[in-house]
Amino acid sequence: MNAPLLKLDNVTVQFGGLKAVGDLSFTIGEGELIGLIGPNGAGKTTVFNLITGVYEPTAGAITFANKSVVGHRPYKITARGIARTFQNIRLFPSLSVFDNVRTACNMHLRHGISHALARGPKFSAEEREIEATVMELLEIFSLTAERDAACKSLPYGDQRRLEIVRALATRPKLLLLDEPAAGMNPTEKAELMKLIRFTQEKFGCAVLLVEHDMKVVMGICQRINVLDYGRKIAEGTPTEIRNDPKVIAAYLGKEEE
Amino acid sequence: MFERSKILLVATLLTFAGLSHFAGGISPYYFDILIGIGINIILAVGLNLVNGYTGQFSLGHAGFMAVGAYASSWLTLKYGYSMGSGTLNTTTVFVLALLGGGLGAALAGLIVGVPSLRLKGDYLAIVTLGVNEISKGVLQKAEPLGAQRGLGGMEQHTNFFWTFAFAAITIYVVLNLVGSTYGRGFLAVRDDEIAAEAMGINTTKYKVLAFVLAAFFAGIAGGLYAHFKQFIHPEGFNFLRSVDIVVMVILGGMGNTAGVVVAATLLTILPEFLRAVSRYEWLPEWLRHVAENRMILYSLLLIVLMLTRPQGLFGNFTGKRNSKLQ
Amino acid sequence: MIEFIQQLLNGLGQGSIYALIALGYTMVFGVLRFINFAHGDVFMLGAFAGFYLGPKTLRLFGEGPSYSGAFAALVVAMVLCAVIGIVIEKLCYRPLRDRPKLTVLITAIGVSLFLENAGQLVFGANPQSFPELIVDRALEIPESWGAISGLTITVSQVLVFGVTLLLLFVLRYVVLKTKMGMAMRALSFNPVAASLMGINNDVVISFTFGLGSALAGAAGILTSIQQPSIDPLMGVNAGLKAFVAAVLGGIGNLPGAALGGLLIGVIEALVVGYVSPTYRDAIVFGVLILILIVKPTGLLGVSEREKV
Amino acid sequence: MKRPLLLSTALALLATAALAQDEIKIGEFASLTGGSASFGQSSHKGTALAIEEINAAGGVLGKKLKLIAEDDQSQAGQPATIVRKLISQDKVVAVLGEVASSKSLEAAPICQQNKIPMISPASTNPKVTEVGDYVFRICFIDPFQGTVMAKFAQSKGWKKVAVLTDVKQDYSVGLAEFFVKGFTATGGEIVKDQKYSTGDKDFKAQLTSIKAAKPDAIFVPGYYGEVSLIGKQAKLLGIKVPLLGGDGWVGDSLLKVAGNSLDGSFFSCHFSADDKAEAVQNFVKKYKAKYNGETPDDMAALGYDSAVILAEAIKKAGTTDGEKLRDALAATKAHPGITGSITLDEKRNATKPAVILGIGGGGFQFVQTVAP
Repeated sequence: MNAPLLKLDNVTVQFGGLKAVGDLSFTIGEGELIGLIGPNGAGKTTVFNLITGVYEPTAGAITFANKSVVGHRPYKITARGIARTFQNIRLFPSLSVFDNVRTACNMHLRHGISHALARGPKFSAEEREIEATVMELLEIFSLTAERDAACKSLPYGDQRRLEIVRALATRPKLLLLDEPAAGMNPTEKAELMKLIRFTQEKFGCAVLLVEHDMKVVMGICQRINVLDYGRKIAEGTPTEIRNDPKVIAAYLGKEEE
Repeated sequence: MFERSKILLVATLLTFAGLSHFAGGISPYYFDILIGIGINIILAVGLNLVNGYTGQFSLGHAGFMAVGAYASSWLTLKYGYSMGSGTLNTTTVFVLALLGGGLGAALAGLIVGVPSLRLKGDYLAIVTLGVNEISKGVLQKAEPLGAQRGLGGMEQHTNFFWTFAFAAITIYVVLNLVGSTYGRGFLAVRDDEIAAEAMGINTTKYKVLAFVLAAFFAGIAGGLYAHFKQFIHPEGFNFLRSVDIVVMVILGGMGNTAGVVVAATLLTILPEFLRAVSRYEWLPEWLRHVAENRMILYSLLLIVLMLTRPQGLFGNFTGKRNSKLQ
Repeated sequence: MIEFIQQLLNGLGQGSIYALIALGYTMVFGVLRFINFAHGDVFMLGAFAGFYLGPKTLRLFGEGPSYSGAFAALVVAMVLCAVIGIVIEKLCYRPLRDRPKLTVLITAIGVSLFLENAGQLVFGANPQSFPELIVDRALEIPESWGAISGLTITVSQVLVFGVTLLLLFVLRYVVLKTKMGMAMRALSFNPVAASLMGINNDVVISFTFGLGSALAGAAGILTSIQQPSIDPLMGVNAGLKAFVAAVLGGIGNLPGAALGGLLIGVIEALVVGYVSPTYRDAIVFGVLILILIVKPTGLLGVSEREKV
Repeated sequence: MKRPLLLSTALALLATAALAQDEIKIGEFASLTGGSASFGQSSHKGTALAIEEINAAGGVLGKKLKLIAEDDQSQAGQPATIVRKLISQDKVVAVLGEVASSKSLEAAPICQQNKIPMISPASTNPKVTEVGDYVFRICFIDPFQGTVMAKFAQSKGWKKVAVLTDVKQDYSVGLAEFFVKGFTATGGEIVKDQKYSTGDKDFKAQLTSIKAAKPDAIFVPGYYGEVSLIGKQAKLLGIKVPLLGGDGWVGDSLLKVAGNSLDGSFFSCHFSADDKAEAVQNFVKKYKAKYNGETPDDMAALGYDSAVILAEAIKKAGTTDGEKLRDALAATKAHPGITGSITLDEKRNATKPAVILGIGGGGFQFVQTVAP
């Protein structure tokens, strides 16, 4: 096996006196679909924020494609090929569905401000190219009909899907999904699982999935990491995790300390 | 291949050039108001890029106007009259001086923007207000620029064409920028900085860019102002002037360029309109008296407007429009 | 050296005025997260309350200046300003509670311009002479105290400093020990949670405005005792400086506002005494910008981490 | 909104045009609201009183004068707009204003270009009348007043003087500059040079360092609003030497605020409301009657004089033609104004005596007149 795509090595982050994540290590290989689960407040979203540069780890190393991402601004990390969605949806509320996705194409622009102002043929060609890309993505996630709708007006499930589309528009090698199934009904969830697997295959990107719904996680993930109080308590295939007494204890609550 | 907005710009400029020939015929008073409208459009549309489209709150726009006014005046006073027999005519010197003033203001915007744009909301407002005060203080002390005595002696180069040509260019730049994929970054920064960063947008770069561009246009507006009024004074670029421009942006609807243009026009006319109202002898005494106290009326208008139409007279920008590519 | 100490004392006197006004800014920011730009003008109204009502309160306690009369004027101005503050909030800010901060800020600027211009119309634009509430004189410092005897300390300076300290202690008590104070703190911590806990946010916000405005009213009287020339625009500069003080100390933080006020007062006195008053405003704002850039939350403020 | 404005203004113009034959229009721009409103209102009141009196006495050239006063809100940019309006819309024959030099400097080029005479009642910056030959002033300029006080200080035998300047007022800076020049030229020493800004309330910092320098007197060429507080605080700080100042000291509230703290101080000015001269007392009486018992200050007296001088010049010229009016104004000689005998020199500045007043006993005492 090649060197892993993403590698967390003894990562710790401390907020004031609180250790939100402690000595966390795990890896994700190219094209893998990995789950990250744990009870509420276990530090899953914090892990996302560490990987994407929103927070900086107090100790430890995070490497992506053999290069450290620690200390880089989030936009630079995105440019290296990590994209994410947010637990509490963060679309651009005043922009249309189309523009939300289009904005994510921003970093791949070959032409800058001067072309935007001069509006020459190169500019028009590139804008058409972006339009085609965006429309293709919307098509895959069947959001074409909503292209001009205000993103706020979309149903909840569609907003989650739109966030995934937007993240994919940055052409990531690794996609971080933060509770994509939250608020979805069983049918939508089933569809989402299909979509995630499809995404992984079609775009060839690895996926790190934080999700509360065990059916979703167990159903699609190749391997699962379990966090509790910021520490990793288990790692393994869905079957292994399902039978791990530590995981069960963490989820059901320990009898007595 | 001709882009629609480009054709429109050229057509507008040509129309202004044509109209400019008739501008001499109108009353100097109306001409003064007209130039005031043009200058305020440049200021407000520029500031709208920062306060409206990028969601940052600058409260010191008059400071950049001052930089442009003083820089361009210094340039024309120093080089304008020695060019008589030289290769450049006075109009060229004037336009170069305007651009120089704009660049000076842009530089000031860069120096102020880089450190202070890390701050958000109210903090940014107070820092920009502070910079406004500091620049005023420095000008009051700057002997070569007349210090607290003010700077005069500039010739009246500002005319209808140059004022409205620059207004048209400002509108063209702002609209074309925010309409492009590149410029959607400004809106993304306004809507959600963290999400914007996660989409690979360098939020700092966009904020500074918006700030520098707005400062540039404020500098141009300052130069036009200085070469119209022919006398400038540090007090003319105070906090109240900055508030005026912010009010135009808010009244027009943040991030709504057309609305801001209308608001800038209305707010420039309003005081002169009230001046006229206070003279009508057939109006009831109390009404004329109210019109005389324009500042009280202005402040009340501001409060009532915010209470009843906080989105501005013409509403905010919403995502429904402009989502198609040109 | 004596001169330096004298400058420090002068700065502290002016600084306590800034501190009192800054507290109002900071309290309102604490509960509503917005800058009440009209606060400096409430300070001006406090001074004019003293101008019109001071002679009347003096008469209650006999002829001529008296401390009890001055104290009565102080209380009257504080109550009046509290009412004005509450009314302003009710009429102008409450309907905008859920609107963007910017809308409220512009409204506040509107209120400020209104009070200033209406003040010019009603009170007249010319500076007015503030009635003599107490007899101000320099305190005699015995020669035997050595070098310190060269200092000049006036009755009004002592009074201003003393009353400011007293008000700070009262405020501290109100915020830390009373139910209302607890509600204020809860509200500033998390408005939604506070209202879920049965706190009536409207009442608390009204109370906060009242309290802050009362302090501004007190500052109006105190400053006029020291400098008995008042005019409708006196709140502009004082308000701006106090606001800078609040941000400097960490806006939303009460001890920070007091500290910021005193610091601004001292910095001003030193700049004026040793550099040049031309640079006073520039240096005050320069210090502010520097602090904000190095520590954006101000001297005593605590940063709020945005939830992602 | 724009069209109705144009339309209604045009209508209003038509309506007034009918009356235009029997009146002469005079424009005035002043800061009636905003930061400098206290000066603007005073000069406007003086001007309005003068126009009223002239009309009561039958007007000029058989016509009534009509004063069109516009408020510039103390804002830069406004004077130019207003003066353009006065000249092009109202067709005024002359313009009166402003107190602040920075406002006059904005209006002057426009009056000059339109060949409409402009008289500033109180702008002391030398540059104002340098704009062109249509721009006049009826107050003495900074060099004169500064020099007068320097001479006065010398005659009192003071050797060491401290200076406290208002840096926001070019008036104050100008006076200080010429005072220092005059005083040091003849062997005097400036022991401390301190500054403050208009609107300041606390001067203890400056006064503390002035006190440390032990001067014989302190020159404070500011406006009365601040000077009254400076006097009060100087006394509190134990400064016993006299304060010296200029015409900016004159104001209704100077002694009300300062109490007896300025006793023993001196200042130069244009006029004194306590002057026993009949013309002055008449003016004071009429002013008080018209404005609720308010005592006129320098600005009011200068505003009054500016209007009277203009009316006299129109009479002399026998026409309202700009060029002839300018010549008549330029020929003003020994005009017996409220602020003294006024002669306009070839630079269109007023040559007139300054009055030095002393403070004591709750009022001003006449000390001496210094002829130019």
